[in-house]
Amino acid sequence: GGSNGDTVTIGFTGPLSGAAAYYGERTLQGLEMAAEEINEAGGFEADGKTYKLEIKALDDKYLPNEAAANAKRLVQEDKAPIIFTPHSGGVQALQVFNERDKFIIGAYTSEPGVVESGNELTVQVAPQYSGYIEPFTTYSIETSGKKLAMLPPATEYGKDWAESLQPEWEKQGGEVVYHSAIDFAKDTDFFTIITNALKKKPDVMFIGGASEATAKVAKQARELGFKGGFIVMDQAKFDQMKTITGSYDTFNNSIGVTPLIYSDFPGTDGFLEKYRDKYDGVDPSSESGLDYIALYALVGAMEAAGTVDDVEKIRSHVQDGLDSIPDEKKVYSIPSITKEGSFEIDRRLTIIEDGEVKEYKE
Amino acid sequence: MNGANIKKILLPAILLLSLLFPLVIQNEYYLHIMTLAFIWIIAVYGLNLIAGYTGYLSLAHAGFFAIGAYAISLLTVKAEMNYWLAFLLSIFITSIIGFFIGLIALRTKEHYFAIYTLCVGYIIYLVIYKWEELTGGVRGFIGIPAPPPIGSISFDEAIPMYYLVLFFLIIGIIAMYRIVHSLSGRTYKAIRNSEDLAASIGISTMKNKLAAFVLSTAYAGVAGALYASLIRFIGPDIGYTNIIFDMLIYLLVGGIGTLSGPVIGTILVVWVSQNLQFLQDYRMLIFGPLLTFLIIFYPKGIAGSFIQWRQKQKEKAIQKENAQVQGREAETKI
Amino acid sequence: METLLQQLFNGLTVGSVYSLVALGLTLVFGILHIPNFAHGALYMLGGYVTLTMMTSLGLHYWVAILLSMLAVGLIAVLMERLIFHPLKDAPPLQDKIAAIGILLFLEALAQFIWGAEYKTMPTPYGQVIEIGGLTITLQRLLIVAAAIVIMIGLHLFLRKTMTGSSIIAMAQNRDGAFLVGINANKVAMLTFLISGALAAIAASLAAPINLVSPGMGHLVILKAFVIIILGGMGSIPGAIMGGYILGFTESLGAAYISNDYKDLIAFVLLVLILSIKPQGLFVKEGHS
Amino acid sequence: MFLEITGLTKRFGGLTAVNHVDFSVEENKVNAIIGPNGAGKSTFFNLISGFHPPTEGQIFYRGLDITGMPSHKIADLGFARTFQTTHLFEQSTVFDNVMVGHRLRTKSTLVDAVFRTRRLKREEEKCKEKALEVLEFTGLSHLADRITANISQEEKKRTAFALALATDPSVLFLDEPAAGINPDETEGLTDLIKRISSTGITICLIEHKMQMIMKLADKIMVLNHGEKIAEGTPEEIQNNEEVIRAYLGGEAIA
Amino acid sequence: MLKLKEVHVKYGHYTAVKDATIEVESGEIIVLLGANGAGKSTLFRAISGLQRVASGSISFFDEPIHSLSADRIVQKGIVQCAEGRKLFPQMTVHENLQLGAFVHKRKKEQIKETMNHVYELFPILKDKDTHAAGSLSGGQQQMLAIGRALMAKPKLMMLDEPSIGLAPLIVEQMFNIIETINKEGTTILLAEQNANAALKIADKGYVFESGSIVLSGTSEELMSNEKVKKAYIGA
Ligand SMILES: Nc1ncnc2c1ncn2[C@@H]1O[C@H](COP(=O)(O)OP(=O)(O)OP(=O)(O)O)[C@@H](O)[C@H]1O
Ligand SMILES: Nc1ncnc2c1ncn2[C@@H]1O[C@H](COP(=O)(O)OP(=O)(O)OP(=O)(O)O)[C@@H](O)[C@H]1O
Ligand SMILES: [Mg+2]
Ligand SMILES: [Mg+2]
Repeated sequence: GGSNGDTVTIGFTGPLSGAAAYYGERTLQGLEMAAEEINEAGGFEADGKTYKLEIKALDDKYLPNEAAANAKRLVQEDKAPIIFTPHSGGVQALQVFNERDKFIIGAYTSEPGVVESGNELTVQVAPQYSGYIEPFTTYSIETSGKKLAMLPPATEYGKDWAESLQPEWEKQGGEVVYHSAIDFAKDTDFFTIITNALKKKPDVMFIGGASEATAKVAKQARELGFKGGFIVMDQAKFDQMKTITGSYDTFNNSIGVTPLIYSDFPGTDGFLEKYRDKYDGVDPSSESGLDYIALYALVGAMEAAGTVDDVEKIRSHVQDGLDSIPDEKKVYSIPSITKEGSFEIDRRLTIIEDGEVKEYKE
Repeated sequence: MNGANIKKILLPAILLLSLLFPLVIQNEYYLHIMTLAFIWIIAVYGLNLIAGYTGYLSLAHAGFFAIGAYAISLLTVKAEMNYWLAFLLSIFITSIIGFFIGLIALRTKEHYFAIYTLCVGYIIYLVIYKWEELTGGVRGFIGIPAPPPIGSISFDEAIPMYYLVLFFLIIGIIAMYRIVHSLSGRTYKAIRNSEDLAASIGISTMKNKLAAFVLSTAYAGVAGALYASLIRFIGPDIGYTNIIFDMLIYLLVGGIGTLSGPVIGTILVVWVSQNLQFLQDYRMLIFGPLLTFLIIFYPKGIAGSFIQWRQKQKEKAIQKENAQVQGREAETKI
Repeated sequence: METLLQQLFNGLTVGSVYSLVALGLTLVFGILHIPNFAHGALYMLGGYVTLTMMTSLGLHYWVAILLSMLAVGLIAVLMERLIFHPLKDAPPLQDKIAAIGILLFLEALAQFIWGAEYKTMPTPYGQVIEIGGLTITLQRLLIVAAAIVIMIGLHLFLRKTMTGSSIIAMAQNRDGAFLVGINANKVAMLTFLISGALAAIAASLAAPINLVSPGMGHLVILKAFVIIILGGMGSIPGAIMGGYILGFTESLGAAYISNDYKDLIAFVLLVLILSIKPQGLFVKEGHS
Repeated sequence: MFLEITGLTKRFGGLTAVNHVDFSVEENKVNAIIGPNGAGKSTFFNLISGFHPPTEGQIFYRGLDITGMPSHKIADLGFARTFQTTHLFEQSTVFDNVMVGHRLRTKSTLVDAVFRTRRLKREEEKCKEKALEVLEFTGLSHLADRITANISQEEKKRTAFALALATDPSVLFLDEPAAGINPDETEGLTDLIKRISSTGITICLIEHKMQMIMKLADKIMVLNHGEKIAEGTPEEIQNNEEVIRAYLGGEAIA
Repeated sequence: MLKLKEVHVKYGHYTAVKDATIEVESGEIIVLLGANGAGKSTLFRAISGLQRVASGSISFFDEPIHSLSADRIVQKGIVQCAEGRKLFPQMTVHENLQLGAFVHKRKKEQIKETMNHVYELFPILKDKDTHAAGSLSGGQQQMLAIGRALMAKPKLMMLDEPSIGLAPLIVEQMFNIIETINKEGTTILLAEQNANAALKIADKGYVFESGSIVLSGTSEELMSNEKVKKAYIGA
């Protein structure tokens, strides 16, 4: 790694084309917003020198080899000390050489493996959802019943979720009656799989994925006569799902993560505003928010470490970085980073009852 | 024969260039891209043997590439086998699977073969994608080792890996050169030109097609294994149809059914697409039409068009000769 | 039992979509002997165009579908003129690759215009009908009905009108077609127009029950290829039969074998068939 | 017996292209087959050379039953043929065309190719020599490096001969070798066939050009609608009423 | 009505027809003699616009047609009944005839009449009305091919070896029918190997050898020409 004149390049490699491009772009937007703000505020200071930020984004089509190539390029040509990537394939491909080539990976993935592998220079930005599992389970068993059908999206995030949900569900005396992934990219019709799930008479259904897709599944489940509640994976946002179904009634007795737009963290509103008028009115999603705050944290770390190229040193000051984030920037509140290197987030949960959005108190 | 001269000068030059490349270019990114390109070239040579020389367009080769990659990963990581043993074994496995698939697939012809293999490729992809216990499914496969160090040379360094891959590439090219110019090569071309005629002069088409197919899958296997050892992480995507499309693009741009085609096409396209990076998702907006029009106007690719042009020159020369000969005869008659 | 019925109906729905896509593919193949890999992209475009007409122009579902059929049909014609026509004498590999080139282009284009995220298409026919434990949404009835109507219409067009039969004639004997004064180019364009329109309506009918995205054509087109081999390349009844066979095997396979592996069914089916009959089912006798 | 055909029948769907034909090919002779278009002559060849499996009937070569053998095995036994519509590796040079012709007499495999074994070198030499020899014999040496697609119709016919000869055949099947070439060229081809025959290669010949047949044939069989309607010496055939009616036409004999 | 001037036709490098100059008057029957591969079909393909001429000109009623597309030429009234019949095998006899009238597809009435006429000429076709063309015998297929050509109401009909693979009897019928058609006012251009049969009904003839016209004259002249006898009347 290293610095280049008085601008520091923050690298990004992610899917900017193909099926996952939408997701990739949103993870990138957070970084770009944060960088702009920091630059407008006159950059940041490390070791008495002020630096400006430059985000350099490369498309990796969701492919690990492309990600590796991009990272090499970012390190070689731009001396990027930090490279963000929003998929575990990319992260794992980068972890092969990031310690040798000296750059920090900003990993937007929930895959626990990426930090458990003991990589010294990885910061896991995406929340480890483990904390959601327990309250989700408790609520659903209370309000709907013990039989769970799991229809996660056929993405690694979905699979990870399902796999950590199942033991908790059984621990609390529930029973998983059906488990099969929905592949939104491949399935022509979700009726088939939902029919199979309903055959098992579940009380609760675990669904997730992009909001539109998730809503579709919920809707068709209702059409096929499902009366129980949903556990909605955190990727989907109730507010966006509503636009598909028309009302919240479809999701009665469901629990999910509070959408960014309903969160009440100190920085949320400011962020919403900026984001909306930057991206003509579209609502931001958690990816953007988290990457946004992650960049603040890492810049803070560079300031605290007083260097922009000694990556070990920067990494060891991420906690200081987190502490230094001003309140008005706190889109989420992330009090700490584990010693393995993943952010720990204050989470907010939402339930829907009688067509109303309510906050769920654990 | 100016062709011979071109070869005499060009080949050593290129070889020297590829040998000096890492020393001249200190940029690891360029090295990495080159190394990857070489790996693709190996795979494309495999494709070229069956599609270019034997005339059977196999769309399953991304699948075989993936098989090679996953085989070595499983053997080294799960079975903790010695790397080079695993390397050989993974090539063997790929070829065996190739053998059995070829046995059936090669009974079909033309479009049927193309679509059949397309489906086989997709099956391979789906199996990798769904069979989590074995392949890790979407999560992919972590912790693949680099080739073990030979003496003090460690292959998780970029330069040694570059030379290792280059080594395999050169072997591959020499083997391919010899095959194409051997009786077997002529046999394959005969089959491509007309299977009936080939059969009528006593060539067992099935046996030869199968040999060509299996060897071509072996090439894909080698490429796959090297790929896994370079990137050290693999996901099911490497078996997806996009990859075979990429290979085909490399092959057609360079010139299908030519020896230099795979090298020219792959290196060119890989670098172009790296430099189109800034276009990101718009890349294909330019690349797709580019490809299509290249196909329309240069169906033989770069190498192919060149060879054709030289062939024309030769024909012209010969015809002129004959004309002169006849001319003289005419004079003598008078 | 209920489930079986439900699954059979689901199979019917999916099968209808498959058949429509396969029809367009098989028509083109019959005439020009091109496996048009870009057909999936046409399907995808069909979905997007209809969606845009409805959301941004606020047109009614059916109006939108009609316009989309027209638009995609014209794109298909353009494709024939610009790419396949110039390539008609090129070696067999080239047209395949060219088709792939178009596919990549059109997908990139779609993403450029509409973005990569999943979109959902509203439908005026959301109502749910319950018949003895069998759940049928109006939209699904619509898919099945429309498919059948279209197939009958197409059949009548091809069999009962001169223009239609000129397409079949072309497929059965190219030179013969020339000899009776059929204009090859017109037929080729007409065929692509129809094939594009079929793809568009298939997508527009299916979209409300799933999602619209740049990649939505991938698997559908692969399966369509499986179907036209099942049904014999260029055979119209074959394409329809094949479509429904696949639809049923999939939904039943998902129910009684494994949901995760149901996508394999189509391809395994094909591999088995070609292994037994290398020329595919229903191959015509070699006429002289 | 050299080559014995009994009750040979081929049906394509409804149509019977060859219908219970018995015929014995005489060694070292020129055996001609004539008959109207569509009579089944080419099909008859295709059956013997293993391109179509016969529907009924048997074929014995030196007592060995070769009925339904794959064509490459039959070629291996010493059968060679030319096709009615001259059929060559259009994109390769004349020399390369002829060179593969000797492939079936070689053993070398991929392995030999990769390691350039002595065997491969030896066999390649062998094929080259063979190619040069037959090109010489057919008078094509000067065309060796031409792309086959670009040579004249007559030269293509000769190349087809050369290719067939390169397989070291003991019997050679020629399907309308003189179609599409002018009388002088036909003369030339006739001589070539004579010379081939004189080297002890048995010849089966399909041809519409009567004067050529009459020059060459030792024995003629006439097919019509897949059935043998006559067999015998040229003289017998010329004066056979049915043949005249079915084929030679009206009061043809000049 | 039809004039060919110094027409050359090439397949790639290979010249299949060299410098052909032919003149056809209305109402005539003209025969082209020539062995296999002499270039007869190629010439026909060139006239029908299926094969571009490399050089030279073809004019129909003094209007150049060598650059028109095949369908336009059919509309002008030149219809070919090609070698190998070129029928639509999976279609019924009826459908085949229907399509024969493709260029008149608007004129439903006329189509009916012509079809009935064809059925009068070839009663066998009426019986086979609903059979697939592919299932017919060679002879019947040949009749269907001619019938289909007639459906277009041609001014000039080109028949490429109509006697191919037909029993002698049928060959005779075939030539009679050709004569009838001609009497009804259709000019005939006929390619044949079966020389004496053809010359019997023809007014004029041209002899092709490897692409060039080597001989031409009235059928009597040709009949009595030694070379022709030797080469094309056999023996
Ligand atoms: N593959 C095939 N499928 C169906 N019918 C066929 C096939 N091959 C030949 N035929 C038919 O068999 C009959 C005999 O054909 P064949 O080619 O043997 O005739 P031929 O005697 O060689 O005629 P020519 O002198 O024109 O070459 C013809 O009616 C032909 O249409
Ligand atoms: N599509 C083609 N490509 C290349 N050469 C061709 C093609 N068609 C015909 N030829 C050649 O052109 C020459 C003339 O062929 P053509 O069919 O016109 O002869 P023909 O007089 O009709 O013979 P036949 O009596 O067999 O019908 C032949 O040498 C033939 O080989
Ligand atoms: Mg024949
Ligand atoms: Mg002809």
